[in-house]
Amino acid sequence: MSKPTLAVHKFSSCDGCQLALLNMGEALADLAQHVEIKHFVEAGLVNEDAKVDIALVEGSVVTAKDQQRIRRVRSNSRYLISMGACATSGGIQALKNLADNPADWIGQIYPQPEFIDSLDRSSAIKQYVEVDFELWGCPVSSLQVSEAVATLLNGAEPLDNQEKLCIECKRAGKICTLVTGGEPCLGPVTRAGCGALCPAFGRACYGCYGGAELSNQSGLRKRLEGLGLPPESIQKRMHLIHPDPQQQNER
Amino acid sequence: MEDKLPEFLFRNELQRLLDCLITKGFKVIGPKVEDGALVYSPLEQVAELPLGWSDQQAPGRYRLNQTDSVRYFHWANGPQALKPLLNPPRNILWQAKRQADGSLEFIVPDDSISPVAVIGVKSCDLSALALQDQHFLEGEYPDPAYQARRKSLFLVAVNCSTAASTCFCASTGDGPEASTGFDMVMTELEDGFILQAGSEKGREVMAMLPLTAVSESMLQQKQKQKETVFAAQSRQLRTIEKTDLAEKRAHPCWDDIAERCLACGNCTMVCPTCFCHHQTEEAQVNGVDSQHVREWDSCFGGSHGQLAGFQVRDSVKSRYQQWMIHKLDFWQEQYGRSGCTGCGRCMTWCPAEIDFVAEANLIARGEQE
Amino acid sequence: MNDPFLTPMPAVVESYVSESPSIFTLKLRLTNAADRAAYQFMPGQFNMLYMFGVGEVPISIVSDPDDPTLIEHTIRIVGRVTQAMAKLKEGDQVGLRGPFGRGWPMALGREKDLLIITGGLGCAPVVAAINYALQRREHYGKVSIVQGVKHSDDLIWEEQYKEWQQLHNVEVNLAADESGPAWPFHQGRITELLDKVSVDIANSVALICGPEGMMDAAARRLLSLGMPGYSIYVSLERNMQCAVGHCGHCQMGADFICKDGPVFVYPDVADRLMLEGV
Amino acid sequence: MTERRIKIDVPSLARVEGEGALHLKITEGALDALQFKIYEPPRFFEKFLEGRHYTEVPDIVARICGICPVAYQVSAVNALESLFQAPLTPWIKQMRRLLYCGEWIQSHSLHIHLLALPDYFSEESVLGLAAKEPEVVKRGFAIQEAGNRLIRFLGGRSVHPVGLKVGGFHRAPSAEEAKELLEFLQERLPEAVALAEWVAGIKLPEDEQEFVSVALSTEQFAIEAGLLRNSQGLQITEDQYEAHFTESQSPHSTALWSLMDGQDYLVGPLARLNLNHDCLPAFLKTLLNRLGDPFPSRNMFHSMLARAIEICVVLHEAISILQSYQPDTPSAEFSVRAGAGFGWSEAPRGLLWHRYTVDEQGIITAAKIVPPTSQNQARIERDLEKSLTAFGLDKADELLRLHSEKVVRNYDPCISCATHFLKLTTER
Ligand SMILES: Cc1cc2nc3c(=O)[nH]c(=O)nc-3n(C[C@H](O)[C@H](O)[C@H](O)COP(=O)(O)OP(=O)(O)OC[C@H]3O[C@@H](n4cnc5c(N)ncnc54)[C@H](O)[C@@H]3O)c2cc1C
Ligand code: SF4
Ligand code: SF4
Ligand code: SF4
Repeated sequence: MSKPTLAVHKFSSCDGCQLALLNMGEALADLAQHVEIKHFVEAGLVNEDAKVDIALVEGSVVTAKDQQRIRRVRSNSRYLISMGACATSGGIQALKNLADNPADWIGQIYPQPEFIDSLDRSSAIKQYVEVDFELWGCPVSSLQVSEAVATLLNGAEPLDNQEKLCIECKRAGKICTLVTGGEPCLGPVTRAGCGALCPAFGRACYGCYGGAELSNQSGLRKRLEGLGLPPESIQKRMHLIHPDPQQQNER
Repeated sequence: MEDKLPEFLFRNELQRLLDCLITKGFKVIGPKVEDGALVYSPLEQVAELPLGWSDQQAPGRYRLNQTDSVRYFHWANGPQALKPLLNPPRNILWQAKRQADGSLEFIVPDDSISPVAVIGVKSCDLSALALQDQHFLEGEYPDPAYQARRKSLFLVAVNCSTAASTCFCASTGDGPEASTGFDMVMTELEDGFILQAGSEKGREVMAMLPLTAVSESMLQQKQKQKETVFAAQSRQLRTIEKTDLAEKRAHPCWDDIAERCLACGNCTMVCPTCFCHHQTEEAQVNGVDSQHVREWDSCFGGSHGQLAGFQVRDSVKSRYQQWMIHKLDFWQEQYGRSGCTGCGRCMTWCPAEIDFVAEANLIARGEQE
Repeated sequence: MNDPFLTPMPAVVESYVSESPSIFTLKLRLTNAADRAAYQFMPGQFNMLYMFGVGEVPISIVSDPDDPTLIEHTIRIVGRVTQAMAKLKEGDQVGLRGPFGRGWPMALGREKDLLIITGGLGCAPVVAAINYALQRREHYGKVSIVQGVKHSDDLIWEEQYKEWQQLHNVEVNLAADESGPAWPFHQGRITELLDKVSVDIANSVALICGPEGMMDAAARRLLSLGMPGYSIYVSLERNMQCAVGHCGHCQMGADFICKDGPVFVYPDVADRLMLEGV
Repeated sequence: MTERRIKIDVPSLARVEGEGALHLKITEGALDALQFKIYEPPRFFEKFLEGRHYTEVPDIVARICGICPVAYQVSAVNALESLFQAPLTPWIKQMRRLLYCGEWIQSHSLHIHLLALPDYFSEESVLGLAAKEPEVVKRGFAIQEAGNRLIRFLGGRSVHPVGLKVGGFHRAPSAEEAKELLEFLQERLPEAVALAEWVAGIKLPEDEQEFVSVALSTEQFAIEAGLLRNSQGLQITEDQYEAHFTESQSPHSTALWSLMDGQDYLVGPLARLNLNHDCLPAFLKTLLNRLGDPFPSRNMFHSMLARAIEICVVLHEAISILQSYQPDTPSAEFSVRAGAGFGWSEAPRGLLWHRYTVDEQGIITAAKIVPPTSQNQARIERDLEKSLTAFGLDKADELLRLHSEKVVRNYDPCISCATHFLKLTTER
């Protein structure tokens, strides 16, 4: 039987989610034993139009060319997984979606804006094509990626864990920064998955894993206001890594 | 009535107790200050104990402060009781191996359990432990891993000498003095500790310590301390009878809570009697190895009530109702008593400052604080 | 030796039958002889079936308890684990823990008529009861099967109903809230259908399985038709992870569905069937 | 020479970080057009930073680049801390250096094994290399993991770590954590030395060129701080950077070109070794002597050896820091003041300079970031021109293509870094 095939496609991003694969160490070699990696430019494998079973897509759509390319990726892939904040919600660069005049930015910046191909918005992959599964996180971890791939290889869809960071934080035995230090922790509305890193470092979660299921954002806002935070800064905090509310994971 | 008189251990001899437990092969776990809270953590020296530390607690707020007290145990409690020691937040139930011919093999990891002695266990947490025992051990399918950990546990309780504003064990009947469920109990006085054995093992340990007689005035101090803690408990959970809460699902108070509650599950994670856990599969990419893992879960999470095509509890309100009505009402039918032992953790560690006791009193009894 | 209730036993797929595009039946045999010898079950009990690398799900046993070496499960594809199971082939292995729970009151139903009411997309647990009774025709009176669906197009496994209908002293009645043009059965609610079905209310035991609202409505209708509460049984479902009463997911009110159920006598659970969020 | 017109396009450069391309046109045996294209779209980071509180800066700038987030975080806090005059303790300074060591190890090892080495074994990727040289690849993964673990020690995760803040760190790891890490690093040091020896044995193209090296320097091997020096004797501080370095836009690139006093220049491992060779620890000087020390070198292909040597430098350094590690107060108190702050550090790929202006409330009003890849971009094109000509423009297309890629990889260009938004202050 031939091995299942995999491609890693990159759109606008920092490359950090691809590192979830490149930092896997021997597990990467292990993975390559079980799937044939057809396209992964950063790892040296170039075959952009290969038909594959699983496509991992990093990055957001920000140019007209990207719009074409993501459609090609979709039609070439049986199962498409968007990986990381950029791909799932537009990422930090979607901060420009909130600007009044994103179109002007290029003009303000580059002396010859005509050379720059850039749309006004940074869009999640799901804005253009159907996505079969989303891996949230900025960045995603090696474990998330390998578990998703392993589950697919076993014939099932990956498990969509939408529980809140607080649960993970408590399981890890971390001390709540909000309760002990009045820190503006976003744990109660943020998806688990990082391992409660920020609380482990004594700092408040800043929401890099995106929204959790049944989040009471207004409840948390009120609570943070009660701690003395101005509403604008709460708003900014909630919209840092996944800034575009339309592309957040509202279910 | 005890058949043996309490005996006294001078403060400067406390290390002898630790040494004695260590010699007997126990890993000693006790209260330590870590990351701004009192946590039960491995220790070997008395110097690691929280000398002079005391806690201030209120719904949504926990602060430690250092006082010049000479006491080690002058605090109410920290974020976790004994639960993580017996019912760990995560453990592997089995490993599955798929052989080349497709056959499956299931291996139960044999995590060698070393005997653990915990010092500084509070009365409310002993009650909670009894409830966890009932849940995990007394049914038709005792949990073998829990059982193994439980068997090797040695408990040194300490009677409370102070109460946090969130403590209400007096009203649930679970404190402030430990009456059962320990191997030894200590009452900390300025000069040292009145010790009392609660089991044969406890007596053996006590026999190894340089104890002196307990004076009448010491006993009076002990009594006074207990009364002070009793009086200091400003919160009281009113008596809630079976169905008192279950029949009040229409009470407007639930909606008010639901606006504030973040459905974050912290209350259930810190509650020493909450037992919910989920089981998930963690597969390796090699197609050969996979493991089935058990982790704490919460009725505030979406997957708790999820069925194919149907979410049993799809609102914050229904999840809060599940938590409170189960804890205070259905527990009575399930375990013969309420699931609350008055430790107050669900209030302190609630990031939304929800006052569990006040809300329960209000809903069940219409009592405004 | 692993505890068969806490750790899966390996089981091999003896046969795989596709019943409909979304339903399939697995016959499983425990691979280990000692496991096989020790295994016994009752109709309405269930197993936890484990798919390698994917997870575990509770599934009722539909085969005959007289042959506990061949354990049959009829499974509907709804999500991750059941999708993966649908890809099994003969000779593949799965894990199996069980049996668990309290099944149907088959002894109580002896010498009586059985009224089997199911709703929604079809409900596997009642299949166990139907099979059991049909295998022991002489012990049971008339078997009336009443199935209700929202829309006639939702009826899956139509062939099976037709087969049952052919059998002696078996009556099959179907109802659809809404129906397409070619629907030969009742159009309307299942409760209306209950008025029409000829049952000897005093001498029947009702076994109901389906969405909670439908079970509640059907049970109430039976009560109003004069059936005593103690003759009405319902099979409940909640998320289930451990099946041994530890994990807490299947609690409904004060009951743990996995060990106190899944089958309950209606009056014991009537108060909570229609409550939201219980 | 026969007459020939060829056009080589490498539509997407493999084994570089981010998306770039190469475009060459040779007409009648002469290079007619040569473009190292960076077409990855801009991400406008400097614009996002405006209006944000200074405490958010480390988390934001980390996202410019997933491969060298620590470099961004450290350059940023250097700029802000110098403005606020935060009294950093020796512990904090040492931990900054330790964290940075982790990033160098991780990034250099990744570059050597996953990006550069396959070129020398005619392999497409590390996966192919793993079949030929399994032990080398295994050792490479282990060294890379040492870097990851070091970053995790102080930052929780190796990509976008969360431990660092303006004024220090959020938390001091425990002595036990340090001990566990130390053991792992100690096992890696001999492997890193073996790697350097092995890399020194790889046959490299001879390709001597004139260029100016630019790097920070201090008494120690400069990593997280220092004065800027170049091989022509320039010596400046952070705030003088803009007087000498200017950026401009070219049509084929979303990154900006940087020139130093009007000329192209080199930053990165080779530039650092060329300038800071004397600061190497004794054991490495001995090692290099034994290997026929090529530094200072004018052959860009010595970059890979420079990386391997730098791995040894920082691994050795990290071990010595950890040997005496004790937790301490993780951050310093300071007060916010308005003004402009300048900061830089040596990212794995070379100099990374930041400037922020901040108001009284600590809100960023303007930001400018010059990453190493824009600094090297002019040099890369100049290099390609020279080395392809030296290589022989009459060679087959495929060979020319492979050689150009190999040349470009010497710089380990990081295109994600290069394409954050750059605000222009100068006109072309
Ligand atoms: C006692 C009992 C007997 C059952 N008997 C049968 C039967 O004979 N045939 C049949 O087809 N179905 C039966 N079911 C239903 C079956 O268990 C679910 O359809 C199955 O768990 C769905 O799993 P999945 O992985 O395919 O779906 P998922 O992808 O997991 O999701 C489908 C939904 O089912 C929920 N779910 C997941 N795991 C469980 C679980 N272990 N228990 C309950 N819910 C879960 C999920 O939360 C989700 O909402 C029975 C359920 C119970 C409780
Ligand atoms: S620190 Fe944050 S994530 Fe952890 S429990 Fe507190 S609020 Fe939740
Ligand atoms: S319900 Fe609250 S107070 Fe009661 S035992 Fe649980 S955590 Fe403690
Ligand atoms: S009551 Fe408090 S701790 Fe519990 S889920 Fe609600 S907000 Fe979280």
